[in-house]
Amino acid sequence: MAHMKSKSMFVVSSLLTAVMAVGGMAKAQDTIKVGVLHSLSGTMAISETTLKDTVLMMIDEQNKKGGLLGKKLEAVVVDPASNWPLFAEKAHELLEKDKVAVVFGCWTSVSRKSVLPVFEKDDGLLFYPVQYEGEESSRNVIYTGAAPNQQAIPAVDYLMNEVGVKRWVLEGTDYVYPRTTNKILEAYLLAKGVKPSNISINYTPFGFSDWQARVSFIKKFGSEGMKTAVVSTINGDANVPFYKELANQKVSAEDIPVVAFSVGEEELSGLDARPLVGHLAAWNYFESINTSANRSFINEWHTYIKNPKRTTNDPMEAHYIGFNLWVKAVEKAGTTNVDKVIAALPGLEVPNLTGSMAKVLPNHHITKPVYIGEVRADGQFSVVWKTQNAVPGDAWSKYLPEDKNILADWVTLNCGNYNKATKQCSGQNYK
Amino acid sequence: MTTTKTKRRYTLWISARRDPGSRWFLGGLGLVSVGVPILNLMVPASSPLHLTSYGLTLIGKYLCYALLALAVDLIWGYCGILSLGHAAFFALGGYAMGMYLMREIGPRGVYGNPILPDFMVFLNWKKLPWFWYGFNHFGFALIMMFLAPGLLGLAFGWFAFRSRVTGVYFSIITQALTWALMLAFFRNDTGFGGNNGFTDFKDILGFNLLSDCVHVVLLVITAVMLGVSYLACRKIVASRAGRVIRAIRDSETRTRFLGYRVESFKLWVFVFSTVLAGIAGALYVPQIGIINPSEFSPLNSIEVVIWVAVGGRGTLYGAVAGAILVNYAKTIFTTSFPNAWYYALGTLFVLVTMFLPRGIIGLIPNRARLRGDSNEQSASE
Amino acid sequence: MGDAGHILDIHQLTVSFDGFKALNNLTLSIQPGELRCVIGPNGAGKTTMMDVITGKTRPESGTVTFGSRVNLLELSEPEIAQGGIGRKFQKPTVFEQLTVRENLELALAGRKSFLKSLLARMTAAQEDKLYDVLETIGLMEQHNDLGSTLSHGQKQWLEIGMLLMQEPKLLLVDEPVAGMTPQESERTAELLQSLAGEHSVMVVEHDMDFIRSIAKRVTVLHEGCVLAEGDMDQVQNDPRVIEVYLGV
Amino acid sequence: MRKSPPRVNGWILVVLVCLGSRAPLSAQSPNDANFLTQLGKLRDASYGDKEKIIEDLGASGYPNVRPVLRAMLEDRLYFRNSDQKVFLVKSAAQGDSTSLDLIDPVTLKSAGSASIENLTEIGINNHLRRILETTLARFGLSSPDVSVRLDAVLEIEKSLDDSNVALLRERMAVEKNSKVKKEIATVLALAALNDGSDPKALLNAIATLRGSLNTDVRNRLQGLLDRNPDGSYVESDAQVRAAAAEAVTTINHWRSFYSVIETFIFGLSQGSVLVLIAIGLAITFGVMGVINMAHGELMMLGAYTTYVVQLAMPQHIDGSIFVAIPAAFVVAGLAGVLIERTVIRMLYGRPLETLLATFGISLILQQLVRSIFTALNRSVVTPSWMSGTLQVNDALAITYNRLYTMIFTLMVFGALLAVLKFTRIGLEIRAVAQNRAMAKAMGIRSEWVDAMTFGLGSGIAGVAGVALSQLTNVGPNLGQSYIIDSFLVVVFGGVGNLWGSLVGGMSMGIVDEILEPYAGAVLAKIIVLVALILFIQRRPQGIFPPTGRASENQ
Repeated sequence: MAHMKSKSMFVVSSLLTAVMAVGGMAKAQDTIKVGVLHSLSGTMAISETTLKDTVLMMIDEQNKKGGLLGKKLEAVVVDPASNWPLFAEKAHELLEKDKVAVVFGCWTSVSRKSVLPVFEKDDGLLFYPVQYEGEESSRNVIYTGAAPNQQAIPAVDYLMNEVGVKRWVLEGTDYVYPRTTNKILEAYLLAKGVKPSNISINYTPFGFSDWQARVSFIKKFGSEGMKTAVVSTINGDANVPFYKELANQKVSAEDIPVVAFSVGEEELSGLDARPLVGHLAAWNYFESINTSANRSFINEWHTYIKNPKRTTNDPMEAHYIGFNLWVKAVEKAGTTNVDKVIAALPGLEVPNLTGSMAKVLPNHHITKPVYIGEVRADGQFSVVWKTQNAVPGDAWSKYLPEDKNILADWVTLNCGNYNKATKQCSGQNYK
Repeated sequence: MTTTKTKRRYTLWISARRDPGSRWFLGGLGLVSVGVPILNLMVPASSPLHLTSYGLTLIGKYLCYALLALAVDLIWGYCGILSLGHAAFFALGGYAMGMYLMREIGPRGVYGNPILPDFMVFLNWKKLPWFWYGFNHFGFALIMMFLAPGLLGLAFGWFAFRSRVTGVYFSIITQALTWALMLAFFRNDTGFGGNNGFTDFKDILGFNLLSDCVHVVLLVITAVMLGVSYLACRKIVASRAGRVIRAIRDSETRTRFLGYRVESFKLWVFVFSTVLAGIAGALYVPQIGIINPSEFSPLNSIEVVIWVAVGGRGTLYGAVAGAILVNYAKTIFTTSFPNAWYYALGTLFVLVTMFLPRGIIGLIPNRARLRGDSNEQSASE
Repeated sequence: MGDAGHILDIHQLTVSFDGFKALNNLTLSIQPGELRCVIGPNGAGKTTMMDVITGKTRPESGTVTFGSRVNLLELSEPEIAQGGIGRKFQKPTVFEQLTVRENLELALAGRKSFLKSLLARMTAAQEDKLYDVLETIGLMEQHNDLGSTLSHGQKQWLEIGMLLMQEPKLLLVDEPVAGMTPQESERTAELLQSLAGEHSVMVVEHDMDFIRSIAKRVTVLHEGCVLAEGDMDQVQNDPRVIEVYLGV
Repeated sequence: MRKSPPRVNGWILVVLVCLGSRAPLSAQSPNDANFLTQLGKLRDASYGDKEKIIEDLGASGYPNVRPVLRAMLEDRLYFRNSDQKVFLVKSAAQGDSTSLDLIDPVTLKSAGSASIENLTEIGINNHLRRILETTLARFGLSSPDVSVRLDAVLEIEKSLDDSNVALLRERMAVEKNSKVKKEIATVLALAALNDGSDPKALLNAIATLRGSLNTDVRNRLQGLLDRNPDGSYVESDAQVRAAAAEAVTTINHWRSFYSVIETFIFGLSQGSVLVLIAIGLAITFGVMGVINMAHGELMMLGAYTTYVVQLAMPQHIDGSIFVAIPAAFVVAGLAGVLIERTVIRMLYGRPLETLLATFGISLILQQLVRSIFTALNRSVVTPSWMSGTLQVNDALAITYNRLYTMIFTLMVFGALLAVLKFTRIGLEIRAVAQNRAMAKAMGIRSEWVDAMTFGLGSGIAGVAGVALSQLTNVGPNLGQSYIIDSFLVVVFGGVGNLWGSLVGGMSMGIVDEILEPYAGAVLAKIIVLVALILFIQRRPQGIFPPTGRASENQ
C-alpha cells in the first residue's frame, strides 16, 4: 500500500513537472511567426489535419527560398480539438502570447464565427480556406475558399442547362452552410421558373449514418418522370454512409446525379469510389487538372508528406493561394504589420494551381474558376465543365432579398456590411 | 459526570473545524480576485507581469469549470449520484445568458433587425418565438439562468429518483438526456441558432464585452460566486442533511428505514447542483464569447466527472483543483503536443483512476481534512 | 380493524415470488411492550414478513395494521419508520462512512425533511440522549470512529443504538447475535430485555440458547404461516415443531 | 437532347441485320481498318463527338463493338501514348496498380502490358454512359442469359423510342422466357400508352399494366388523368380514364403496402446494427458490470482490421471479409484482454471508476489509430457479393449489405448464446457472474474467466466493427458515434440479458424508422431518446429484468 502510494506520487509529480516545463518553454529567435489553427483531434481532424500539413509545407518552401524580409518563418501549431470555444481561446493565444503575424486556419463556419471577435479585437489576420456560406466580410479575414456564387450557383446552372434537370433534392446537414446555400439555391431555382413542388429540401444531423429512408425517398422523388438531381451539402462523416447507401440502392449517376460541394478527392479516398462513378462535385480546383503548377504542387506534397498516394484538394489550393497572397502582401508592404498587410492585399494577384489568377477583391474574397467534375473509379474527378473566366466571390448574395442593399468594400467604404439604402455600416466590425 | 459530557461534546466538533483545504482554497480565490484586476488593469502591458486578455479569459474559464466541477462533486462525491449529463445544465444556463446577450445586440446585428437575432432573420422567421420573450430584460434572463437548469433538473430528478433509478442506470439516462438536448439544439428549427449557437456578442448591461475591464469584473464575479457556492456546499455537507446524503450514498435502503425520504433529499441536492452548473454556464458564456450545442456533448459531461476524479471527490476543493489542473494541462498540451496530447490526457485519466482513488488531493500527506470526507472504500484494496 | 390493544396485527398475509409463496395466509399479532421471538427454518418467511411490515415488499393479499388504526400497506418505508417502527437488519447495516456519533444522530427521532435537517441543531436534550445511548451500547470510546472501523459486534450494537435513538414503538430485530461471541450475545440479550416494556420488540433468531435466555413468547413460522405459538417450553414440546425444525 | 429518330432508325436496322445474320468472323477485313479508324477518332473527340462515334460504332455492325463499348463504359478503354493505338485493358485501374494488361481490340487477345504512365484513358461522362448502356442493352436483348435480357429490357425502357419499340417487338416474337416476355409486354404497353390515341389500344395497354408496380407505369397512367389548363381532360375517352384511375388506385395501394414493409425492413436493419454494437457491451457491461467507454474504440479496431486485411489481400476483396471477421475478433479481443489485465482488474467493484479509466483508454486508442493511419478516413471496399440490391419486386428492394448485416447480427447473436450456453467457458462466465465467491470455491479461476469474458465482449465489438466498416466511415471517430446508443440498448433491454438487447435494439430501430418520415431524422432520434428515458424511469430494469453483477450495485 505504502509502496503504491509513493509510486503514484512519483507518477503525478513527474506529470506535473512535465506540464510546467513545457508551459514555461520560451522561444526567443528573430523569426516571423505564422499561426496554424486547425483541429488535429476530434471530429474535424479528418479534414483539417491535411491543411495544417499544407501550411507547414508552404512555410518550409518559403524558408528554403530564404524566408521573408530576410527572416525565417516559424510555424506555431496549436490544436483547437474541434471545440469551438477552444478555437477562440487558441486564437487569443496565438495573437497575444505568440504574437503571430498571420494565422491560417478554421474549417467550419462556427469555428470562424468563434474566432472572429478575437481577430477583430486583437487586430489579427486570418486566411480562411474553405468554401462557406458567405454573408460575411471582415476586415481581418481573407476568404480564400468559395462563396456560394463560386460553387453552388454554377453547379446548378450546369445541371439545369447541360443535363436538363427539372427536379431538385437539396439534401444537407443541418447547419449554417447548407441552410444558406439551399436558401440561395431555392431562391435561384424559383427565379428560374422551377415549381416549388419540384424542390425538396431536407436536413439531417451531423454524422448521420442511417441513410436508408432518405435514399429511398430520393429514389421515389426521382421516379416521377422528370430528370432529378440531388444537390448535396452533406457534411463530413455523413457523406460516406450516404454514398454507400446510394451505391447499394443503385442510384446511378445517369439516373439521379448527385452534385456535392463538400466531397473532394480526400473524402473519396476514404471510400470505394467505383460505385459512385459519374456523380458530381463542384470545386475551384481538382487534383486531376493537368497544369504544370498543379503537377509540381502535387509532387511537392507527396515529397513533403512522404506518401505518394495522398491526394490534394480544393481547400489545400486555397491555402496555397492564401499563403502566396500573404507573402506577396508582406513583400509589398515591407512589413508584417497587420494593418499594412491588410491594406496591401486588395488588388493583389497570384497564380492559382489551375492556370488562372487569384485576385483579392475589395470585399476580401478572391476570384476563382469553377469546375464541375465527375467522380472516376480511382477516386479522382474528370472535369466535365468549367467557367470561362474566374468568378469573383460575393460576400453577400445577389439572390437573397435581405442582402440586396448590402455591400462589402474594405478599400473605399472601409466596411464589410454597408447598407446602400440607409448608407450605414453595421454588423461585424461595427464598434 | 456533566463536565466530562461537555468536554466530550467539545472534542467531537473540534476536528471538524480544522479544515486547511477550505482555507487554502478560499485564500487562493481571494488572491485571484484581487490579483487579476491588478495584473491586468494596473500593470502596464509592456511589463512581463501583465496579464493579457488571453490569460484573463483562461482564468475566467477555469473558474467557471471549477464551479461546474463543484456541482458535480456535491452530488457524486457526497450523494453517490453520478450524473453524466451535467454539462447539459451548464449549457442551459449558458444559453439563458446567451439569449440575453443576443437580444442585447439589438439593431447592431448583420441584418440590422432590432428584435430578431441574425440567425432568425436568416431562417426567414417573421417574429420572435415565444420562448425568447423577456430575454431582453436582464432580470428575467437572470431568473431563467437559475430556472432553466433548475426546472429541468427538478423534472428529471423527480421522475428518476421517484422510480428509484440509481447507479449506472441513472448515469446512462443522464447521458441520453444531454444527448437528446444536444440534438435538439443542433436543429436550426428549434430556434437556438443551430450549430453556430450564439456568438458575436456586443455588450452586457450596456458595458462593452470586448473590454478587459468588463472581463475583469466578470472574472471577479465568477470568483465570488465560486466562493459563495463553495461555502454553501460546505454548509450543506456539514449539516445533518449532509450526513443524510452521505448515508444515502452508503446505503439507500437503510436510510429509508430510518425515516428519511431518500428521494426528496436526492432531489434537493440534485436540483441545487444543477442550478450551480447553470450559474457556471451563465458566467462562462460572456467571458468565452460563444455558446453552441456541442456544450451539450455527452463527452463534455464525462470530462467534468474526470476533473472531479482527478482532483479527488468528496472534498469539494479537490473538485476545484481537478478542474483547474486538467484544464490547465489541456491548455498546455494542445499547444505543446498538438499531435499527441490525447495520449497524455488519456494516460493521466487511467493512472489517476488506478493509483489515486482519492485523486490528487488524496496525496496531500496532512490527513487533517474534514473527517468523514476522507473515507474511502475498503473495497478498493 | 385489528384488535384493540395490539400494537401490530398481521392478518392473512400472502406474498409470492414467481409462484413461490413466501408467506401464506400468515396471521400474527403483538402486544404493546411484548418481547416476541420468531423462529423458523430457512425460507419460513421471517425476513419477508419484516419486509412487508417495513414497506419494502408489497403483499398479494392480507392486511397489516399498526397500533390498531394505521394501515401499513398504504405507507412508504420512510412513513412507516416515522410512524414508529424501527428495524435492525440481519447483516449489520450501519453507515460505514459516517462516525458512530453521526450514525446515531441520523437515527434521532423527529421531522426528517430536507430543509429541517439542513438547519437542524442538536438540542441539549438530544445530546444527552445521544450520550445515554452511547453509554448503553458501550461505544462511548468509539464515538468518533467511522462505522467501517467497528467490529462485528460493535456494529450490531450501534444498530440497536440507532433503533433506540429512533424511539420506535415497535422494534423489528433480525438475527441480532449472529456471529457474536458468547459475551457479546449476553450483552445483547440484556439490551433487548431492557428495551421490552417501553417498546414492543420482535426478534428473529436462530440461536436457541439466546432465545431461551430472552423469550417469553415464541412464534414458529413454517412455509409462510404460523406453525405454533406459546412459551418456549410449549413450543419446544410441540411435535410439529420438533418435526420441521427442532428435530433436524 | 434526344436524337432525331430517322438516323437512329437507320443504324438500329443495321444492328438488327447484324444480329440476325451473325456473319462469321473474318480475318483482317477492310472492316477492321474502318473500326480502328473510328476508335482512333476517340482520342481528341469532345463529349459530343464521342457520342456520335459511339452511335456510328453501334451502327457499324462490326462484331467487336460490344466488348469495346462495354470496356468504354467500364473505363477500360485506353490509348497507348507511344503509338496512339487503342487498347482494352483487363481490369480498370485501381488506386495502387501501376501497369495494366492490354487487350487488342481487333483480336481480343492479350497484347502485353503497359505502365499506367504510358496510357491515356478515354473518358466518358454521365450522358455518354447512358448512351453506352442503351446501346449495349440492344445487344443484351439477344443474350442467352435470362438476367442479362431482363436488364436489357429495363435499360431500354428508360429511353423508349420507335426504334427501341420495334426492337422489342422483334424480340417479343422469339422470346421464350415468360419473365422476360412479361417485362417486354409491360414496356410495349407503356409505349402504347405514349402514342395511343386509339381507345381500344389504350384499354388493352392498361389491362396489361394494371398488375405492375413500376413507377413509370404509374406515372404514365396518372398522366392520362391530367387535365388541360382549360379544365378538360387530356384523355378524352371516359372509359380509358376510368380504367386508368382504377389501375392507378391499385398500384398506389400496393405501393403503399410495400412501403410499409420497406419501413419495417429498414427498421430491422437499423435495429440489427444497434444490436450488433450492443451485444459486445451486453457482455462487458451487462455481465461484468464494467462501464466500458472504450467499447466504441474496440469496434474501431475491428473496422481498421478489416481495412488492413483488405490491404493485405487486394486480389481477394470478396473473400477478405471472411478473414477480417476472425482477425477483428482476435485483435479487438486481445486488446480487450490487455485492457482487462492491466486496468480493469484493479477496479472491480467500482463500476463508475471503470468508466473513467476506460474513457482514458478510449482517448489513447483514438490517438493511436490517428498516429498510425492518419486522421483521414480509410477506404474499405464492399465485396461485390455484398453490393447491390435484392429486387423483390418493382416496389420493394432490399440492399444486400443490409440484408447480410441482419443475417450476420443474428449469427453473432446465436453464436454468443451458444458459447454461453454450451461451452465450458460459457458456463464459467455465467457462474462467475452469478456468484463469484461460490465459483471460486468450485475451483474456477475467476481472474482468468474475467479476462476471457472481457476479451469475448471486446472481440464481439471488433466483429461489429467489421460490419460497420461496410456501412460507415472507417476513421478515428468511428467509436464515439455509437457508444451512447450501445449503452442505451443494453439498459433498455435489461442489463445482463442478451435477448433484451436483441428486442431492445430492434424495437429502437423500427420506431426510429417509422418516425423518421414524419418527424425528420433529428426529431425522430430525439423522440426515441426521450421515450427511452421515460421508459427507463418507469422500468429501471429494462424490458427484461437483469441478472449478474451489475444488478447488485444497489
